[in-house]
Amino acid sequence: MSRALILGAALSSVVVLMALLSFVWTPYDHAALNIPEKLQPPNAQHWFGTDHFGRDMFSMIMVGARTSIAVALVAVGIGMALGAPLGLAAAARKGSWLDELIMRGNDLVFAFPSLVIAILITAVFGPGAVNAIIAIGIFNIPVFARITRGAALSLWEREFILAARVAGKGAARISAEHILPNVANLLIVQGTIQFSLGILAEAGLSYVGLGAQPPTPSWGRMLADAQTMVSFAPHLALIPGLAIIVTVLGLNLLGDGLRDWLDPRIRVARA
Amino acid sequence: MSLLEIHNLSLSIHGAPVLDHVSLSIDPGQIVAVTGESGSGKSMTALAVMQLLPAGTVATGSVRLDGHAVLNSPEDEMCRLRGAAVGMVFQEPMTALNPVKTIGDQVMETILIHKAMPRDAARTRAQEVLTRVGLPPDRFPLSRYPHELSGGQRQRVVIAMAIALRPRLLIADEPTTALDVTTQAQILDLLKGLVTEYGMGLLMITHDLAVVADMADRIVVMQKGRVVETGATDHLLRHMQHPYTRMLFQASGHRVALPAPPAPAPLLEVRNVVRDYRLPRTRLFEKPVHHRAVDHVSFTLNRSERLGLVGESGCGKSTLTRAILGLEEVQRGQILLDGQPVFTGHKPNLAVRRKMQVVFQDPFGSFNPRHRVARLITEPFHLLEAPPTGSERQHRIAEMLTAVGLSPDDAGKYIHEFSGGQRQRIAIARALMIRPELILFDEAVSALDVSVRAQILDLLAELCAAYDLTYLFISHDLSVVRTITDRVMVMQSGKIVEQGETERVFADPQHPYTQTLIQAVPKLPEIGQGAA
Amino acid sequence: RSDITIAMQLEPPHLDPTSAAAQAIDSVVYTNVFEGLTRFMGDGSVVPGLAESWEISEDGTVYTFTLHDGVTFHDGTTMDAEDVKFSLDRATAEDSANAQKALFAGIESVEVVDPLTVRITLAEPNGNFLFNLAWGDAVIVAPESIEGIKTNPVGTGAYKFAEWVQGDRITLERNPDYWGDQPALEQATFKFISDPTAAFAAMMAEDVDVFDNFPAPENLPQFEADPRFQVLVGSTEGETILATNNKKPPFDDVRVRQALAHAIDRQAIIDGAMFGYGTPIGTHFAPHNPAYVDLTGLSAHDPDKARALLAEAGFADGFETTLHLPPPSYARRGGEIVAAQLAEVGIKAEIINVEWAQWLETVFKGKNFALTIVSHTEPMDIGIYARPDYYFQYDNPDFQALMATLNATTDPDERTRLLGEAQRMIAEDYVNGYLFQLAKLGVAKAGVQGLWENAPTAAIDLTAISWAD
Amino acid sequence: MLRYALKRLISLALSLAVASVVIFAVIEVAPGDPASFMLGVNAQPETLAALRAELGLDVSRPQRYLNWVSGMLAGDFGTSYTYRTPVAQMVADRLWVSLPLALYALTLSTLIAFPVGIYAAARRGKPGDLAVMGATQLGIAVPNFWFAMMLVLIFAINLRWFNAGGFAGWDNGLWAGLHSLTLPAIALALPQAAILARVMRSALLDILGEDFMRTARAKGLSRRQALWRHGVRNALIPVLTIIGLQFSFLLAGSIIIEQVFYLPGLGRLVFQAISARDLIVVESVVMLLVFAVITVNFLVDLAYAAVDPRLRSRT
Ligand SMILES: Nc1ncnc2c1ncn2[C@@H]1O[C@H](COP(=O)(O)OP(=O)(O)OP(=O)(O)O)[C@@H](O)[C@H]1O
Ligand SMILES: Nc1ncnc2c1ncn2[C@@H]1O[C@H](COP(=O)(O)OP(=O)(O)OP(=O)(O)O)[C@@H](O)[C@H]1O
Ligand SMILES: [Mg+2]
Ligand SMILES: [Mg+2]
Ligand code: NI
Repeated sequence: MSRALILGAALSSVVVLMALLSFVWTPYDHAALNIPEKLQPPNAQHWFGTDHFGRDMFSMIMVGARTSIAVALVAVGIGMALGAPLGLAAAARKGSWLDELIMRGNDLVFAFPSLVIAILITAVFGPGAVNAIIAIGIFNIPVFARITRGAALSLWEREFILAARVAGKGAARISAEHILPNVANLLIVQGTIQFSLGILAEAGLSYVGLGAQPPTPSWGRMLADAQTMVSFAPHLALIPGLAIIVTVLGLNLLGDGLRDWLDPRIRVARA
Repeated sequence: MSLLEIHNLSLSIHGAPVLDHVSLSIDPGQIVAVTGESGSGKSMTALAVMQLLPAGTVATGSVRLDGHAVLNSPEDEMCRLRGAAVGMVFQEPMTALNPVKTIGDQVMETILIHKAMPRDAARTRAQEVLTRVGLPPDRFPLSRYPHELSGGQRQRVVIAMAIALRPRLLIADEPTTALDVTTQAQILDLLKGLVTEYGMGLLMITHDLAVVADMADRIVVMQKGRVVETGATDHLLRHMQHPYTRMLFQASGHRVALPAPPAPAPLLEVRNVVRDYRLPRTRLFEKPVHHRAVDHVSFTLNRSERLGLVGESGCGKSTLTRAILGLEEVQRGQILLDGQPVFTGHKPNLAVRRKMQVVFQDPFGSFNPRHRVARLITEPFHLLEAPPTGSERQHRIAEMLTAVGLSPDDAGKYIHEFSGGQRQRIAIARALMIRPELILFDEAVSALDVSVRAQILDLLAELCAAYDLTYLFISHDLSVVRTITDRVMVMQSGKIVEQGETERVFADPQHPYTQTLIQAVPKLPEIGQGAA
Repeated sequence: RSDITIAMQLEPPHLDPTSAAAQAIDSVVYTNVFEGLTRFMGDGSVVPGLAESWEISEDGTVYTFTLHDGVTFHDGTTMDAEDVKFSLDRATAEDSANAQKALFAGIESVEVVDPLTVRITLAEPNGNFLFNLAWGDAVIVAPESIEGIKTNPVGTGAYKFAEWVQGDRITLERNPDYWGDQPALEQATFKFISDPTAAFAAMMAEDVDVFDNFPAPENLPQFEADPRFQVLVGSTEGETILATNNKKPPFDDVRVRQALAHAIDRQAIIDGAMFGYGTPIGTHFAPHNPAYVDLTGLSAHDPDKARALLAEAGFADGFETTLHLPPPSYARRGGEIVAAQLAEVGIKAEIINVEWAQWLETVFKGKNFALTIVSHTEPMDIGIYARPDYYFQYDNPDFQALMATLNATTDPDERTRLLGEAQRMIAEDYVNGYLFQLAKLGVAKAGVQGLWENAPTAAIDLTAISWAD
Repeated sequence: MLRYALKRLISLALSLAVASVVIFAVIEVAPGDPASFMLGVNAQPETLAALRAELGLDVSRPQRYLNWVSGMLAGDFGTSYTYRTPVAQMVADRLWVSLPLALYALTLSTLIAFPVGIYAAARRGKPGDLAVMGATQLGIAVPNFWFAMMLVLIFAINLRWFNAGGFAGWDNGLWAGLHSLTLPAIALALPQAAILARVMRSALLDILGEDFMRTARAKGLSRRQALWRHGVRNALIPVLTIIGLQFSFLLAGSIIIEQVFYLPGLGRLVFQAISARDLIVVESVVMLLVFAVITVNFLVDLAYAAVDPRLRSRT
């Protein structure tokens, strides 16, 4: 196991544990306003200080982790659940109209500037965590479809697939029995990377006010709220920023580490 | 003084010993062949001379090249030697050339990097050497890209690069393994010619003993990182001392005894089969162009008969296999097994598929790495209406593993725990699992070492006796086909050009193509110790 | 220096003040490019503009205006009574695109007496008429240049339109042929910076000289502490309210509305959302207006009372509702605080952030809302409570009658009394939650003089601005 | 080659057609009537109807779609609801900010990423490589808007080396224009450079394992010569893909950065137009961005052919 894997796993699990812990315990009520105590720098009572409404930043970061993780995880889940079968189907029917349809559909989604569309979707259907998930999820579908298809195509050339065909198995069965387990590693690794991209995307959407809505804390929105106050209360921007960086860094290291650990040969697209 | 003098060279990579006190020498104008099994350290010896060893290598001993001590030379000194004093040709011509540079640039680079002559002169020299290797500039301009050449032609470019500055020593690491027999013969001729013409020393690495015997002045036999025997070719062939050398030579000319074929009773009938591949259109609205991979092929395979199919790479052998298996539909003709078509109404006929199994070439790629042996070899049960379960199933697995020379305990292992030869045994066990009436072997022994190959051929012969096998054995290796089949067909560009009793075809080829093919095969001299 | 760069939050969609509600248009062109018969001054008073003087008939229905002589439009054509008639007729026409048609509702006819005299006849007396004519929507435009007014405004003002780089800035240049006194500045650039962070950064980096209405109150202490800058805190006409849908249960019950009012802690909202800038209000009326009555005591922060009122109304366990918040930070931040305060008395308000367009569609037009926070920035707009179809749907015949009386009254003292009564009536009915009067927060370089401190209307009066030496 | 280009061109046109339908459909369901937004809270119904007719909002949806598409084909993107100027004109103006910004950022990111990636690949496993890889991991993890905020805080507010935002305009000279685009370009470029450097490095490492690199060494090229002469150009193929993707990202994804630096670019235009329900502008700009992305991908495909002769001759 590489250092990257250990460091990545450590950072990611700290964030995940924090998010889980927030369900049962936070130092303060993350939503409780205490305006007289606003804008305190980090101190013994408030480890990460307080925000402009006097809320405890540490509690908000903990609960915010929950939001980030939930949004990114579900979005990646959607992408994988829809993308992988599409990729498998396209590979199984390589060159057919189905393949063509799926790939062109992919190209089309790729051709949309993702952020603009995410903004459009949330602007049209209203801001909120669910729409953010959908907006991020849609752009995950082609990523998984493409990577699954690519890996599956090379697997279909392998002789063990030919052997399975000789054993009379159909495309669906072969895809499930032989292809899927062999692309699983790849999907896990790509999933980790997409997860981290999802966290960034959620932060971006929340930052422009289209992600999770108040009073649900969200790192991106904390940054947006902090914007005008960085010059006199820098902790408001530094802390959520670092939370995002640590999480994304942890997940990326985890993904890279997993890739090297699971199979040094697989290649992951990062775009 | 020798041109190359390797003395007591030992190597370890990340602590693992690879070479153990290797010594050998080459004189100008001499061809020294290094042979031995895969992994015996042949390539590492060559790379040590070039000082292109992988990272983490520790070398002791001495390597003197043309008077220079190579082992401790600084890198820039080596850069001056490489290409100028010593040239090298690698095994794989398809990947040895940079795909994005023209062949002219790549040949000229050798010259220019050593500042041996100005650009114009370098261009002329590049044209000269390319002409010398049989790629005259009027037919193969310098502006060609590697992908515009065939494998043999690319190998010539690689050779041209290596000899552009007339190095005193040429190292060729398996230069013909990736080529088919006819091309191989041409390249070997070219190398021999260059040696006499330029007075170069040639260090030739090959595992093909016939090639060795045919070309080398001296032979070096390696095993597990050590030189086990060395000597002048004639002498060594006649007085082999080391048991390993003997085993190696015997395995190369390995012959098996097949049971006599029974009276002809047709099992597989292939009638006028045509298989076209649609090529990508070159222009938008033109008619699609087709490539005919199998061209009106007809033959009959009798029950309990062992039929061979030979032909060079790309002539359509695998395509025919897939058609017989009913994996792909053919454009014309009929394939009948036991009188029933393998393909009905655009769908493979599973009732017929049940009677056939196949063994593929690649022992590494034919198994799903994520399944255990038991699951792997029982996969064909899927074809049966009532596959055996429980103890019946366990019993079949144990029986088959034993039959191919493995232990029933191996059923619980994963495929990566087996060697190449063992994997091929597992592949055969899988093919035999449902007791098919016909087995197709597509290059089933081509990827194996000679000694392992001999074992597998023995196994096949045993199985023929025990299970009364009928098979179609596909190979580009004529010597293998000669020993393992009763009848043989010769295929060229999708057509069967000749077929008949194996011995008759080999002894008295009728078709010119068959004749070239057989002539091109390097022959191992009869050593006289008698084949097993 | 004789030029200035003034930043404002919103970019005008176009430059015709007579066919859109966007205040940003007025900010750029009001009194600078276009002038009306009357005009506002920085203190909110109405003074003569293009009209030199006027006479009002005994019964208060006929106004006769005498225009300044020698006034020309920027294209060289003269401004005369025909132009006034054209402008007012255009505003009152059937298919008029004027956003404030109500201002002109009482006009029966506009007659040209002679080139410098216009007579306007009203259907009934209107004590507000001169005030109405001072609005940006009532400026005088020329028929010759009306076609291109949206992108190339041609007015009579001291400044001519020079350039518009959309998304970035508009430049005005001094009009050498101006009929009045020549202003100090030769050129003025309006830059559009909507993002509060960017606003702060631009000010700090001295990219701009003046920020008309600085969007981030939290940054003001920094400007105050910095000798390079001056901060101008004034008042606006913006009553910020927690608007309540009076027709939507349970808000149709006055006890529930009263509970809302007592649940809210105004000072916390002013401190938390506006960083202390803003004046608490207890009714829908601007505190700087002489007729203002302080009624904040009617809705003092008292959560226990709020809970008791809710229990009385049958919501002992509280209830769930929604809170629509338009983009400005007074609404977004204030909304978060209001939601938290309501939660304390058991009302769970789900926050729904909306863009202005959506707010207009769902809240204002669709009346499909429960609670929203918005600032009513029109001057003297208590009249909206007399419109039962107005979005908060307050339907009180007594109030409507009161307003009718007010409109017909011209006596100032009587008007003050009636206005006080009106204020009390809507406060006691707890029509909306009255939060605070929006402050006007101007930031400028230390040397800039003559900026309006208050905002009786959206305007940046360039003619008054100059640099100290 | 020609066939290849033609085929890509056809699929390009098809993608655009589908994209236009999708965009139109998504925007049509957006709540909020542009006309009532423009007229504000006190608008009279008849005024509203007049304006709706003027804006062409009174016809059926399919008709509106056809009007829009046929207009675009003729180069007429319609007239902005709010600004009342031709959308084409507005977009063209904004493009003069967004396009140079994207190019500037792309150039920066390439200029940073190439040497860094090559340096790291050449020193694989050594401290230099590890340091670079650590830094790029960090670079990827940093949200660019946060980075932008920090840049403004440090370089514009504290050090006052750059303007905090706004665009000086090209009229004031190339230098003034570039100067005002520098901070935004850095904010956009650094995270992208981190990705690109990693791609460059891994592509090079893949190439280093290729047989032809060994052949080159056997000719007498030093490690460095082999890397430059034979490695870099081959590594360009995967790198080009990423550059293509990044360009689209930079062009479209600078919305937030343009917002932070209040640049009058396309991104801000979309944002403003969305909040003002200026549907025609939103539709046209998004369509334009999609067009840009698709075109860039097309160009990248053609660039492959320039780099890789194998594609060139695939007739
Ligand atoms: N890069 C490497 N790292 C570690 N071990 C290596 C490396 N390359 C080769 N070896 C080991 O060195 C030994 C000798 O390898 P070498 O390539 O010289 O064999 P060979 O005789 O050329 O075999 P073949 O006929 O398959 O080419 C083998 O055991 C191999 O596993
Ligand atoms: N799917 C395919 N599409 C197009 N052409 C194909 C396809 N598969 C094979 N071919 C072509 O058909 C011809 C015959 O191929 P095939 O694989 O049968 O050759 P082979 O005799 O088995 O060669 P080898 O000895 O290399 O395995 C080749 O020219 C090949 O390029
Ligand atoms: Mg070797
Ligand atoms: Mg084959
Ligand atoms: Ni002897």
